[in-house]
Amino acid sequence: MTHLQVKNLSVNFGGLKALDDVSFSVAKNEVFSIVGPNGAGKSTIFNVISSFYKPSQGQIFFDAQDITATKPDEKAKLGITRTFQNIELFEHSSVLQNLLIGRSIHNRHPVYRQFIFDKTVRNSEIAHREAAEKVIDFLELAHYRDHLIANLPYGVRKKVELARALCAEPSLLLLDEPASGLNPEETEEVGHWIEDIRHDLGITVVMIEHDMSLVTEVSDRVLALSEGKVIAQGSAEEVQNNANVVSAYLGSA
Amino acid sequence: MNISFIAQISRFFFIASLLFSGAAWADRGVTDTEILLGSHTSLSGPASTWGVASINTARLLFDEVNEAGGIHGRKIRLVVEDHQYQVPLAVRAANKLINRDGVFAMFLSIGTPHNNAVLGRQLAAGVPNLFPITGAVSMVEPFHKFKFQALSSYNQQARASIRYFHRQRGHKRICAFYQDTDYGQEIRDAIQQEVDALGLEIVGETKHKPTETEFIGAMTSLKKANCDLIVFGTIIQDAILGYSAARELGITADIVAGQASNDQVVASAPGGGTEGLYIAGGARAFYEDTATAGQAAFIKKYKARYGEVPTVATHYAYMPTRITIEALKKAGPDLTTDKLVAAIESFSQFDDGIGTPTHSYSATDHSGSDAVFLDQIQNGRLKGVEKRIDLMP
Amino acid sequence: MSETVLRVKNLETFYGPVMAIRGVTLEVGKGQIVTILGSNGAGKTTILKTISGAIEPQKGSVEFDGEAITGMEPDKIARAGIRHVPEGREVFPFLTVRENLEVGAFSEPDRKQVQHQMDRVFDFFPDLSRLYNHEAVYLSGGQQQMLAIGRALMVQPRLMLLDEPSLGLSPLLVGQIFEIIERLNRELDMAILIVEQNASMALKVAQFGYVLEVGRIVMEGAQQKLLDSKDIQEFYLGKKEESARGKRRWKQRKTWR
Amino acid sequence: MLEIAQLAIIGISQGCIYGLIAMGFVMIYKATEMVNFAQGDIMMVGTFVALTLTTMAGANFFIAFLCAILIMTVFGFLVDRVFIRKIIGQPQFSIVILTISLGFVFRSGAGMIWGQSPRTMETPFTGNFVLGSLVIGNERIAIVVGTILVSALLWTFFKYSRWGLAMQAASQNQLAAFYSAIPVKSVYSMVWGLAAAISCIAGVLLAPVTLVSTLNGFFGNQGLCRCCDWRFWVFARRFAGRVDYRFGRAFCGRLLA
Amino acid sequence: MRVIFKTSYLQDIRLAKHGGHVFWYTLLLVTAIAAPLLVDTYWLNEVSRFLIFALAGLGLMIVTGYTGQVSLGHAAFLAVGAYAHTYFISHEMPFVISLLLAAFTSGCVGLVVAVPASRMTGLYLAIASLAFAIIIEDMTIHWESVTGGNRGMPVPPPSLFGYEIYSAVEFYYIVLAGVFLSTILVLNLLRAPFGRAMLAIRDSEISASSLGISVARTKITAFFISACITGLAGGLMAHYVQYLSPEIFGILLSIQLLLMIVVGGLGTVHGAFFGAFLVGLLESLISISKDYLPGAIGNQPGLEPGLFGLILVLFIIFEPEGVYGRWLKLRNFFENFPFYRRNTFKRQKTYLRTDRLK
Repeated sequence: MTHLQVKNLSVNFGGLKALDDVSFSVAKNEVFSIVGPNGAGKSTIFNVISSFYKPSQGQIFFDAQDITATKPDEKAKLGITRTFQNIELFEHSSVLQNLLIGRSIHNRHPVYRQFIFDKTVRNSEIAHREAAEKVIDFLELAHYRDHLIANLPYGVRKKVELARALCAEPSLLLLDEPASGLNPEETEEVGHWIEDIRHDLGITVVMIEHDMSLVTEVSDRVLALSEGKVIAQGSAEEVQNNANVVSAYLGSA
Repeated sequence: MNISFIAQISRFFFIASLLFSGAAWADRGVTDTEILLGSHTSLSGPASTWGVASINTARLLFDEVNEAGGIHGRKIRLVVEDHQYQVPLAVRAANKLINRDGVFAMFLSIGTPHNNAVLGRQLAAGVPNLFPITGAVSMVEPFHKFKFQALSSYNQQARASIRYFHRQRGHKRICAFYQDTDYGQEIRDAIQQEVDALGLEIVGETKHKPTETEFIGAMTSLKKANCDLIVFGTIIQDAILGYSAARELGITADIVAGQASNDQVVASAPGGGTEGLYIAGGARAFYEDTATAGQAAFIKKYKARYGEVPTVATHYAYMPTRITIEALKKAGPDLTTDKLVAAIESFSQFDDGIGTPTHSYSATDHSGSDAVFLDQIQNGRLKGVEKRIDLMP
Repeated sequence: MSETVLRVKNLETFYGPVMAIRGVTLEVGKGQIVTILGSNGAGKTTILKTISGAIEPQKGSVEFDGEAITGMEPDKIARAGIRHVPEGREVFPFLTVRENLEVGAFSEPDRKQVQHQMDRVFDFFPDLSRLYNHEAVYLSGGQQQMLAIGRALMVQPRLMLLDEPSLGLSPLLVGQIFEIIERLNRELDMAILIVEQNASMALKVAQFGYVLEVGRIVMEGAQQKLLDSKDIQEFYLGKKEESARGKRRWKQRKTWR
Repeated sequence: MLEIAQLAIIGISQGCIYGLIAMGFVMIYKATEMVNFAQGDIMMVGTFVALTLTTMAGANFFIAFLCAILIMTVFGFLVDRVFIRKIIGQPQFSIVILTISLGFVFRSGAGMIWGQSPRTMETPFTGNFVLGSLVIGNERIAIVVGTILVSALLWTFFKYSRWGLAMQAASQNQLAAFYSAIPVKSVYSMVWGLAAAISCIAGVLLAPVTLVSTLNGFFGNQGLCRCCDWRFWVFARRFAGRVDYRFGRAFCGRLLA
Repeated sequence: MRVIFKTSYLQDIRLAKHGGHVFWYTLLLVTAIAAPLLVDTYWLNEVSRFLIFALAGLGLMIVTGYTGQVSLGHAAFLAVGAYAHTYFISHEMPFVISLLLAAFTSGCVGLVVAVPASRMTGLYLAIASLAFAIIIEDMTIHWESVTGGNRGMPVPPPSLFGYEIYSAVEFYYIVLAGVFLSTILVLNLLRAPFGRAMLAIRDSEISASSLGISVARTKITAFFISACITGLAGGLMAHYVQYLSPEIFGILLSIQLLLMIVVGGLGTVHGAFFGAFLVGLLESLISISKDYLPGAIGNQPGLEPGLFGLILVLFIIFEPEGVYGRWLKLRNFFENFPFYRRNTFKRQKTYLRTDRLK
């Protein structure tokens, strides 16, 4: 069953084609990877999916619903969350606070009730914390729970960002270079988490990644982009052996 | 903890606090060796010209009295708080003067809104408001036995000048050029009252922000109104700029400003830009070379201490300070506010010796003078045109 | 290695309370190309910035031509002969190409000499002479990168620090840039320290390399030694033996069901 | 017709005043991204310095004016050296508070030195320029001419001098400027010095219009605030726009009448 | 560092995180309630003033400290609150209702600004808010039927259930109650999802919206709440100054509010209080100490603002993060003693790049 479908997507930045007629679809509970050289337009795809950029052409469907023009915050409510290439955490808050912000879409109380902080708000706060604790447990962040983000090392921040996205309990998770900057051991862990996220939580994962070993290990299908165009699509192996991909991205080493 | 307990506690605090505040009132501001006066004024910020000059004058005269042994053995101490012409700071200053320093009276406080904001508490605490530096009517009206004013009010000055020009020169087309502030409003109200009284009307008016520097537009519209007389509700900068703009545009109407524009800086504006401007004020400028004996003595003392020639702004303070000193003397050794009030009320035709119009008070009239002078700027100096143009019926 | 141009000893740098560099020691020989490999966030950029004075080190020393330059202001270090071409092509966007290059020659008061240097830069980057009067903001990524390198060449630096010169460039341009880097090294006898994620490229031109992980140097060696290393091949060159990873799944992490 | 010409000149001169005050402000903002709330007060100090030189030293007006500009350049330079440099890199808010507080200090200091009463300054720009029945105050002409001169000088400085280029570079990208051996900190001090000098010129040209008092700082700042509607920020960048606006206002006054 | 063993989620949610908190804040509250017994009328009035400013600062803190929107025009909301409240009670409206309604009015005026402001950032927003403050100032001058124009308008004394309040003590309790309740409400909000949403927007709008937070709506709501609280402070301030005139609520007051929260420490409730008390106390102490200086110095015109400015200059240079920042450092020092590392709070150099490219 198709979960996310991108149809003929094009994006222009002042005459420059960042994306040129890109189409792909992602099935439910699949791990789908996008690879390609820097500047090929991978992050642009994510930014269009989460509505930070407007496409000049094309549509995006989520569960058969056209979400091309939906606002970014509405998308989160539909069940799409993401991480960022350059880690966009809330620097001056603790890890727990960050995760609780991840729960934003599950808050239904009007502001005046939050002022009064009555029993229902209190109970839902407890529920948010329970949910957050589960994620903390899952990603082994207990040690850092009350640390300020600004004081955390890079690897942990990446983890926190993943955790924050999970707190929203999405059905589609967009990961922008989850393993960049991580050492090989951490990268391997990321691989396990992605598998767990997919198997245990039933979340569909779309990921942008440079680390081909990680891509190969976890993805069901891979899409290769270069200069805004799709140059190959298929299983990891197929893509890796594609001549275009080798010349444009992997190099002939 | 139950409700009645809280009620008891708060009642306890309330009574205790009454005791505290009551205790402070008994011999406020007067000890065997000292009389404490307070002033909240503008030593910096807008109006600091008047603030500094008036406080300088008061200090000069008080120190003289103190050096001569004080009044009935008591020295006068003036505590000055700088409110920088900001109302909240004036309230803070008054709180300090009234509740911490426990001043005997408030003296030479500056600014209409500032005095208004402070007056309620001050009068409730039984602290007289002596001679605030503002010509606003609200400083004496409604009548309160603790409110005293020296010199004529802005209202009297503006009305008297209109009546003078109407009666003496037949001016009928009256225009108004004033600041969009409480001060300007005061002038505007006075003009309205006077034209109503004379059966005329205001044929043209413009208002401006105190910081504005460009009055060609405003003056153009007044020129169209073809005024005979333009009454200025200006202070210093806008008096100069407004006047020179009017003359540049070829307006030939007579232009008269009030006490607030009465400053040597206006008279000696660069390039003689203010030549011909009339000033209707409550006190008159004097110059070293033409001074009377009393004036010369004051100029000498002032210059010796502050290195400057006294400005017209010092008049705001000279007469009030003299009255206060004499009243404190007259009130006798057991000084109370009631005695001070009675002493001031007893003055009639009080002369300060430097040419300020004489002041008279009574139990029903706390504004000391209705005198209005008319001066004109000639050759960079203020020259007397009419000795008195007081608002006579 | 003959003569040493740059000697970094036991460098430690903090970002707030976080230690970004944990005791790094490295050397660059005269006329040598040296590369630092490492993943994003490993601290490569921090090392370069510390060398060029943009970041203050906590501990350790940096020596250039035998003289300590630790903690000096960045402009003084630049004057001493180290030019840093920062990551992300930090050109002056609203200055023209010519002005950008002139700024690069700020420390050179002799106008003739400036003109001479500019001609040489155009010799290396013919593209730039064509764009002489264009504001830098309108240049493409590759042209901006060339301008950034050209700006550093306006004085004759004895050491150039290159931070991710291939970032965001098409493979073709990457090839060109690295060719020029080799030429610079060869023709001007300039020592170059390159930080690169594109390890295969970097190792092609570098004679010596260091591998940095989480602020520490974990491996160092000459070009061939690194190219032969299995770990380098696997982690930095993208080659790997089949299914090596599956077997090494070292821990069954199923705490959360 | 005559009236319109007169209004036009007055409008232009008024615009030039704001332009001159704004120029110092915008220079600092653009070069260092700092909002300088003390700009008006620096102008006030400059005017007093000029006043003191003309009245006390009895010097020729133009010599005194020149000296005042020099003194204020040093003053601005020192303000940066002593205060501003200490908190470079701190949050913008700290700088806002610092400059507001410095404004307090300057105002108070000026009050203590020169007194709180307004003074008049004798300038050669008195009298009127008469052309037929068109009468224009000489001080207005001085303002316009002064502004044009200052603008031209600044333009030349930025366009053709090494330091002017360095200032532009430092404003566009500090780090890259450092890497190009530009002593950015000294450049900043120079920017402050230059801004103070411009303020001094503005203050002296303004003196016949506003008198000289400690409140001139308020005037400067409030003048800025008053013209801080939308137009200001659009026009501050292109200084000419300022002129349009004041021009428009002078006309509005007439048309509404 | 104090290590707290958490056994229940409520421990994180509670306002007081541990016994120490409970003890100190109870002590603070008791001291505040007993203040009339402890200090004389002068200091009581001063504390009332500090509290009113703290409340106004708290309002500003919500937009500037928490949501990250700079406002240079918050005195306008003080003005709206003050005038509205005075207008209402002059028209026989009961005190408490009038105060609440004034706060609400101020909030609604805030909405008018907030909608366009939600699309602006940084300096542009600051300038826009300044322009707005000027508009409100002009309105207080020209809407004479309501505001009394330049003539100003007297503020009737507060009256609770027919009992008119004149004394400093009673006024102090009214202010204290207002400040206490507002602070509790704000603290509640800050521990609720909305408070986190504000922080999220301040730190990263992009990431907040990707997590389902509507940036515009949150900013507008925050502005509304901020304007309400500042408006409430305005209502109380009306009684403090007792006579309203347009001059009270000028740009200087806005700047002073901003100054207070920056000095106090941005982004904390503590900061609003620290700032108001520190700045207020500084003013009081300068004016008191001036009386003890020799006349030649103490009587110098312009001394007070000069000293005030100088102390702030030194303060900002040595502690750019405000009192709260200093407080955290001190606490950190004692908690980690003797293992405190000097560099914990050391900043690396930062470099600017033009924002014309954005």
